[in-house]
Amino acid sequence: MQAYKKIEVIIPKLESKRLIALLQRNGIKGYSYWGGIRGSGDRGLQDGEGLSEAFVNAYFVVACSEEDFNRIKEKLRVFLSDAGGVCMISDVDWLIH
Amino acid sequence: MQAYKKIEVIIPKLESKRLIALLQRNGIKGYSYWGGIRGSGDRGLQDGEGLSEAFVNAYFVVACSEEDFNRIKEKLRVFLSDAGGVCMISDVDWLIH
Amino acid sequence: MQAYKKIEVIIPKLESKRLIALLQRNGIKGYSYWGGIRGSGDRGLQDGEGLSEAFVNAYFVVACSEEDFNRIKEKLRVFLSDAGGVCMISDVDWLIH
Amino acid sequence: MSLDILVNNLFNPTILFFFLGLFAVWIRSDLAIPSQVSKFLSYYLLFCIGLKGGAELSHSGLSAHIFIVLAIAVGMAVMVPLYSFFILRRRFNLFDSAAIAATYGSISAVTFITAINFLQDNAVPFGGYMVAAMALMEAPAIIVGLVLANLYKQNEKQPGPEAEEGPPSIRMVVQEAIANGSVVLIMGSFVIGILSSEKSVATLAPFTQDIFKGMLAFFLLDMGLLAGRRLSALRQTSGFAIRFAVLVPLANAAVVISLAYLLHIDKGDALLLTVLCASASYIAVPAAMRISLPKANAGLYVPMSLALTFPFNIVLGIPLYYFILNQILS
Amino acid sequence: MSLDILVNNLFNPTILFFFLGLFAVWIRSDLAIPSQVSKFLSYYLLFCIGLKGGAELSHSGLSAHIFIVLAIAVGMAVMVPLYSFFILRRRFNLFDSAAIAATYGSISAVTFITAINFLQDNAVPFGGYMVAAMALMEAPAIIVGLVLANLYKQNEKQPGPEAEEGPPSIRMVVQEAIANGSVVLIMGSFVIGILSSEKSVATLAPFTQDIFKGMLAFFLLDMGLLAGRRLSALRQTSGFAIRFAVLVPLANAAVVISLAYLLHIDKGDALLLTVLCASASYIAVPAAMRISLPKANAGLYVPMSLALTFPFNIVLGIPLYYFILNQILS
Amino acid sequence: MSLDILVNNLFNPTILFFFLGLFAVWIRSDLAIPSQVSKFLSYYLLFCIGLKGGAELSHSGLSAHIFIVLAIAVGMAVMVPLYSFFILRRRFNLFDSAAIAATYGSISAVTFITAINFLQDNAVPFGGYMVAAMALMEAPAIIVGLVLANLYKQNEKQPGPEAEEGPPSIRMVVQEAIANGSVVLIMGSFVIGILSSEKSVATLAPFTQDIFKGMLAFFLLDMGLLAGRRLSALRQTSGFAIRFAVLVPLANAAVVISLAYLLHIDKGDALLLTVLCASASYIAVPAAMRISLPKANAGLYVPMSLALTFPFNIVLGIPLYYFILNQILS
Ligand SMILES: Nc1ncnc2c1ncn2[C@@H]1O[C@H](COP(=O)(O)O)[C@@H](O)[C@H]1O
Ligand SMILES: Nc1ncnc2c1ncn2[C@@H]1O[C@H](COP(=O)(O)O)[C@@H](O)[C@H]1O
Ligand SMILES: Nc1ncnc2c1ncn2[C@@H]1O[C@H](COP(=O)(O)O)[C@@H](O)[C@H]1O
Ligand code: NA
Ligand code: NA
Ligand code: NA
Repeated sequence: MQAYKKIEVIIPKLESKRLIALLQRNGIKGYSYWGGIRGSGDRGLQDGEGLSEAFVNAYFVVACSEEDFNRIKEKLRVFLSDAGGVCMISDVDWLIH
Repeated sequence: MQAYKKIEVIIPKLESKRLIALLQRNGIKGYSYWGGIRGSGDRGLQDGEGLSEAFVNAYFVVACSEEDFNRIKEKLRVFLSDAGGVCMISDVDWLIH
Repeated sequence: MQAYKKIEVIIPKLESKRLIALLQRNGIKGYSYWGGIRGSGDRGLQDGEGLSEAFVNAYFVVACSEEDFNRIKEKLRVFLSDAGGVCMISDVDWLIH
Repeated sequence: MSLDILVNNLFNPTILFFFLGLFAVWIRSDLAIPSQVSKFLSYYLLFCIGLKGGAELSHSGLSAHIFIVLAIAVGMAVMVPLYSFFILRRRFNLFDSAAIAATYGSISAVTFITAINFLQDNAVPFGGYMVAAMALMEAPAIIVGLVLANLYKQNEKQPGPEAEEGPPSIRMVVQEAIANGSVVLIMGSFVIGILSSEKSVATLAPFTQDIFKGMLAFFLLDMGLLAGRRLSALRQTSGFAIRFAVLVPLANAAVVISLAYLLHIDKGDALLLTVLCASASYIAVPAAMRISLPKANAGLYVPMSLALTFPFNIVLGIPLYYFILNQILS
Repeated sequence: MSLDILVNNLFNPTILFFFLGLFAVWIRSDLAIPSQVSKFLSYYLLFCIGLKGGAELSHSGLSAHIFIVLAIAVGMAVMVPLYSFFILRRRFNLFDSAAIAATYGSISAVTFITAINFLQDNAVPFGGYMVAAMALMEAPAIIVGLVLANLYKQNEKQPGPEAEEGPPSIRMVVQEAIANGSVVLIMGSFVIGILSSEKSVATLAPFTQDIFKGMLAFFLLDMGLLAGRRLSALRQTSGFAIRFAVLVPLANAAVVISLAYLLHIDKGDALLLTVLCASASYIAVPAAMRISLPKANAGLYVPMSLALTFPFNIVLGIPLYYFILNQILS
Repeated sequence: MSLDILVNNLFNPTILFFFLGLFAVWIRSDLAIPSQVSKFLSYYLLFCIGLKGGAELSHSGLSAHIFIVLAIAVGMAVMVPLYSFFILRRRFNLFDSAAIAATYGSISAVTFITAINFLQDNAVPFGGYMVAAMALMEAPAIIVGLVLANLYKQNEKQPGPEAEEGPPSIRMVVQEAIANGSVVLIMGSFVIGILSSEKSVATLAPFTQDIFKGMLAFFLLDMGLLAGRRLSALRQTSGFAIRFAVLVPLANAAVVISLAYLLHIDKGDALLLTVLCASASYIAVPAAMRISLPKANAGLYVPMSLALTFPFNIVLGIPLYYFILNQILS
């Protein structure tokens, strides 16, 4: 097992493309995400309703080395301050196979 | 970055409304959740099948201060002992933006 | 509250049945999972498209005792080396109810 | 003639698609109607049946006869869970008994729709107001079940000062049952059917009538898949549960058929009323029970109604009830 | 005669299903059309309307008249957000003003489709090219809104060297608005309608025409549910927003009706053009604004267009505009 | 006359909707048919085709001719992956070769359905039993592919005592392929079509026939979107893969057309058989390969079949094969 940083990001679903581009530009090759996230935060209620995906979030999980994390940390911050949302960092062990 | 508690709750989807009400009553403004969770636990298999949502769970993620957590901890416990489900607590860092 | 290991596994959705069977064979009774996970890793992009579920992942969350984890650790490794995917381990507190 | 009805019903493509669903589960096929589509199909059926019922009622008008039928409907919805509860208590715990009682007191909209399809195939007329009977029967059994569970409940740990985190009140559960999507949709469509002009309802017919049978066949395929998946849960069940799932519907049907005979109810209406009382809920009631009686075993009452009573009714029950009604009502 | 049109429209089942949706929300029913089905229904409607419009255009051919109508359409799509912006700035902040302006400059496809349904019910002909008018009106208002927001924006923290993480460029947003699914589908179907032989389009009619009204009724039920859920967000809103949501569409309608009178536009086309200008977007524009003006309050501009302007138009606006057009155009 | 067929096929709205899907991807539109709807559409098509095939077979009865066609079908499903494998091994690794071989030995139900639509447009009759031919061809190629991969596999690390965590057995994979949802649904509907009375199948016609073409057009739009999204994956691919994706289907078609000529197979049946052999799977086989040969590159075999062979067949292949068959069969 190996120590990794786990980054969890919750952002408006419509911003997903831009976040993926950000990750790719910065050499992060492994990530997962899914849509249909409802919730509430500073920008009000996201109830998942409507035809436009304007009120629904996406959830991203990225496991990466501490190094990778330090490289993108600042860029993530800039991105989030524009797009809104939440970013949580924690430590995980990666089961190598 | 700032230290937060991350609360993860898995409950029957039909109980979501009640959990959200509990959070709101207790001044927790930030939370996320999504449905379509299948799984197994003390109350048997939840296979996600059927028209009634009786066999499917929801997943809640709440990042909050330790203080907030301590305030709702006991209420969560009462709620869960009635509704069933699982609650996991861990430490995360919040990337402030 | 009680200390638990939280196991998170991201694998091709089509492998879900086999992972559930593995968990059950090894006496793990509590687990949750959901589909619709897109992402990228060593085996390329999983864009969630298509009628066959060949390009979509599933997300598993298992909270178990350290003991349980040690028992299945090696088996998980063998499974993942065949099926592909990611496994993250972390510590959580379980809110007992 | 009896056998004729049965065989015709069996070789009806809609019923055959139900069996295809069962078969697919049996051979472990991954055939599965996506959940959102399945919900849409069920809404579609309610939409059509409600609209048609309303349009027909606005055509035929009200009569004393209608109120008799509605009274029987509500009466049965109260009586069935009561007597079921006391039968069930001999074998099951309080929570399971109350939940199963509510399940069998309430109704299955899909069984009702299948019976309507059966009547149409056999060119038997029926009253549009039967839709209202169906809607009226949805909730009472839930109330009875919950009241029984609360009356007999003892030694339950009382919620302390955190009462608002505790279980929801009966009032809340009943209110949710009454406002449940299926009831609102069928009753709403029913009222719209009454309010709309005949001409405008007619312009909807290609959607509500022409493709109806195909949508029903597709939906019954899905029900077959669901029932098949729930069947395995019955293996651990006592023979008592299985007998209950067949005999209680038959008993309920016998009561309604007798009443129909005594009160000269029309053949079509009588069949639908019989089917409503003989059917058991597997959508609205489980959703209500999951919240209000979480300690009841959903792995018991859902398979009983969905994997036993439902197929029994659509395959054997409907033609059987019809055969009898046909004999005794001139 | 005026009242007739209004009452007929009100007791149209499609409109009644919209009210059923509102009602279901009001009684807190859990009735909800699954999101994927709702997307399919909206795509279905665009598919049919586009195809039909194309087929009709290939039938009737082009004319100078068509270009006048298209010019009015685009002109209004640019003017409406401009003047709306300056009205809105008196009460709202920059971002909300720009977003609401874009919302009201753009159009609502569902309102348009409901108007087409209205014309068909009243046997009034209209030109297939109106579909193109609709598609042309989707994007300009977004551009105007964003340009206004950028012109007046001050004191905004400039993105530093990490510019690529910053907000997306106007160009990107506009490009996405033009390529948005609804526009591509209706324009694509329109072109396919033009290219296909009359015979082959006719073989699609059971899908595109016969069941159309039923699908629309179902979809309006969903719109009622959506509008109902958004209504509550209006409680915190100022009366100014509410007045804006009714009066600006009326003003826009008045402008178009005058132009129609002056330029002798046919009754059917004039109604559709009026409805386009009087309607406000709640699908494409919110999606664009959510990304490009994230600081604008989506809890304000979406409820305004969806929960006020949309019902106003389909219930009162369409019959009203038609009544007036009917009087002034011979 | 050849060109006529081609042009008619090209300007068929169903085919045009496929191009609309490609176009939407090209301009980066967010147009996307929701996944559950797309699954429903594919099930709907199988449901209709199966039912129709069964009803027709129960009409026409069995004949020796039928068994010849079925034998060719199964024979080709075994031979194609065999010879493809050895061609592929010259350029690709073991796993990719086996997966591509299985892909091309198996069939594409959507291509088959598009060919049926083509025959109906041209009023050419065909046998209902062709549905059975299709179902029979689904699995053999998967077996052949997996057997080849296992025969030639060397140096593979043998799973130790934890064997049950290792890769699934061939038997399991094949069993899953046979019980896969599409096969079960089309064969089930086929059998139901045989068992049901002509009258009762006829009552389903508004659903299974009238709206069929519209649903197909919608589904081909989705296929266009899918194919378009997969197209980009081909940029990194060798020219060898691209040539394979066009030439092998042509070779397979040539073989079947020759057999049809020698054995006097009817025009309609011959076209369908040709299309089956010339088509490649992109639903069932990828699902099987993803599990049983996870080391094969799904980014290679899916785009080859979906983004090259599929469009080639529906746009050029079908009219071409038909033109030739039309010339050589009286
Ligand atoms: N404290 C939190 N815990 C969990 N999720 C949150 C929290 N705050 C915000 N979110 C999620 O992030 C989304 C965007 O947050 P915001 O930009 O603050 O509105 C919300 O809609 C929630 O889904
Ligand atoms: N140990 C566990 N790890 C992960 N999920 C669990 C665990 N136990 C229960 N769950 C989830 O919580 C739901 C409710 O649990 P229960 O009330 O124990 O049946 C289950 O259906 C699972 O989805
Ligand atoms: N570093 C990572 N962080 C998060 N998810 C990952 C990571 N690596 C892989 N994944 C997920 O695991 C799936 C399978 O990974 P792989 O077998 O490496 O292609 C990917 O499609 C992603 O969804
Ligand atoms: Na009943
Ligand atoms: Na407008
Ligand atoms: Na083939």
